[in-house]
Amino acid sequence: MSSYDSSAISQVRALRTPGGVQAVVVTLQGEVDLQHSPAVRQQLIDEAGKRPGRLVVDLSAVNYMDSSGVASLVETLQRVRGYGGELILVNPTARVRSIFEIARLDRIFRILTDLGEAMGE
Amino acid sequence: MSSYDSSAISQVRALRTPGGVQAVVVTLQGEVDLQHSPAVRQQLIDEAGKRPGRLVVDLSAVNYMDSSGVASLVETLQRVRGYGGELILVNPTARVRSIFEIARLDRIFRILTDLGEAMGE
Amino acid sequence: MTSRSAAAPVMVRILSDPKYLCVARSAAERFCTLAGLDAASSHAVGLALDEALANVIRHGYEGRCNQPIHIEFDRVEPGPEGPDPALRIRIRDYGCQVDASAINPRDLDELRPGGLGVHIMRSVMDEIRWRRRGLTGMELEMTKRIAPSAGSAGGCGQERS
Amino acid sequence: MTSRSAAAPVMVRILSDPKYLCVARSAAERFCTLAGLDAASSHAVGLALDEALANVIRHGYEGRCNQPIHIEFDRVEPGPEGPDPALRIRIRDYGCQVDASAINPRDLDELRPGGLGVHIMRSVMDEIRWRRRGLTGMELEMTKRIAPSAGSAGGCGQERS
Ligand SMILES: Nc1ncnc2c1ncn2[C@@H]1O[C@H](COP(=O)(O)OP(=O)(O)O)[C@@H](O)[C@H]1O
Ligand SMILES: Nc1ncnc2c1ncn2[C@@H]1O[C@H](COP(=O)(O)OP(=O)(O)O)[C@@H](O)[C@H]1O
Repeated sequence: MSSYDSSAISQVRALRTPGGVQAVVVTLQGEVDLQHSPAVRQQLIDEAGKRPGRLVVDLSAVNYMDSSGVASLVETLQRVRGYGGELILVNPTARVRSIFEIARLDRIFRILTDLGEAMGE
Repeated sequence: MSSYDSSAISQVRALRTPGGVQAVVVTLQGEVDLQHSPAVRQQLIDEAGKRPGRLVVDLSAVNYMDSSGVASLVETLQRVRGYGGELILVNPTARVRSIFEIARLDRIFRILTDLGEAMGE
Repeated sequence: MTSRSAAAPVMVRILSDPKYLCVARSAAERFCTLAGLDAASSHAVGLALDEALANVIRHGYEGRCNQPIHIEFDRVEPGPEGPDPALRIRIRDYGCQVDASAINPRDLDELRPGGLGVHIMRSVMDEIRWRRRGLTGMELEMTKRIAPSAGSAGGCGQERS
Repeated sequence: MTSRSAAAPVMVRILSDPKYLCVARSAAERFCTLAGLDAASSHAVGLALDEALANVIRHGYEGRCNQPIHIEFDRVEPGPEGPDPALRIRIRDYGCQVDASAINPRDLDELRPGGLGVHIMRSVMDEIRWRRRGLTGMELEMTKRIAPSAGSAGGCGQERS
């Protein structure tokens, strides 16, 4: 079997909001499709497992997402809600945002256009 | 047979340089490949037929060119030289420039990075 | 199901591995803009194709990653099938056969991961139909109307001497 | 000429009309980055493919625009064929047959339009070979080395439940 490039897809920073909430910012990048969503899902589930008060997913560098990527975020949302935390999605491109709209998830997820805003309070 | 979109690929402006030379600026755009180069060639040959002192081809909006596009420019160069005029190529992207380098035509063509410069003198 | 004998102008075959989805999407988007769809619609069709292929890989081939999937791209001109030109994609696999009527979008009100693919495909495309093919595998045909103004008459490639 | 029985992971078939060149280039570029080439090299391979296809259309098919051209994309792992991985493209047509030794780049010192395609293909690719196939048509195989660091082990697509 051949080996093919699999672009790195995330970066994680642990921060604290001005209000003292423990926050984790996961920055995704590239194409979150069936090829890459399993790794994205694992990363998000791992971060949610640490139960930060706020889990922020920066989507600004994601140029493509399909339903497998959305499913990873739905699963993460359920876990974060399960322990009383908050999940915030930040700055999806118009194209990525449109898939949330098609799936009618744009009102289920909290989607902000600015990372600063997501770190506020 | 099906019909498919064929993007418009040029715009023409007749100008005069500060030194009084009659100049024509042809702006190409999109992909100058075997599909589009026949129209580009015809346009350039038509403009050269009017024998402007300077024929300027603005390549800044050309995101792709293959050898058929280069051939159109070579043919134009020969015609313009034939009547004692001057052909100037302006601002090719790195990718378009590289094909001139591969074909060792980067020293045959006068290639400037700035339209203002091409209109100088 | 309509069918024509003429070969589709573009066909892409990939093996059923998720890593090749990006290549199929890329060809799809380019074909769509060529056929007269705008950039946003072309991207959406790429997404619908991606969802269809993901279903073939996950359900049709049950995750096996070295099985063939054929994707045909065509532009259908106005005629008995409709007054507008349309983009048509046909996806052929050689995996499990299912009853086409069993492939349905789920209720979106329930919040759960997964189950969104068919809904996305139906949202993006105007028509979408599965059918069994021969003894093995399915064929999915998806079409999307193209605004009639789009796409100019592009004759056969001119010969340059 | 080396050959392997395994199907190439990606195959694109286009009709021999210049309007479809852009779709083939787009798939090629995406396959190249997937296989581990950088963006500039992937673009260059797309150009080499475009030149090869243009030659098939103009010379092999003498400008006829509804004839099939098959393009296979593969990544060849290090082995007897070479110590580095390589990108391999095979182009098969069913047009005129020519003696492979007759296909050569021209002298670049002469300034004339045309005659640059083979030179570009040779500049971009590391190896390039034509051969007659069967009773009709040619096969062109082009390879380009991939820097050994590029491309990580990407296993088969994981199944998601
Ligand atoms: N190509 C296919 N072969 C067999 N079954 C399919 C195929 N595509 C879809 N299905 C069925 O349709 C259902 C809905 O698909 P989809 O909306 O994509 O959600 P998901 O795949 O996440 O369950 C699937 O669960 C599956 O049972
Ligand atoms: N696929 C092909 N079938 C037949 N002849 C070919 C093919 N490709 C190239 N040739 C021959 O090789 C020559 C050089 O090709 P090329 O460098 O692309 O220049 P051009 O096509 O502009 O003449 C062509 O003139 C043609 O005679």
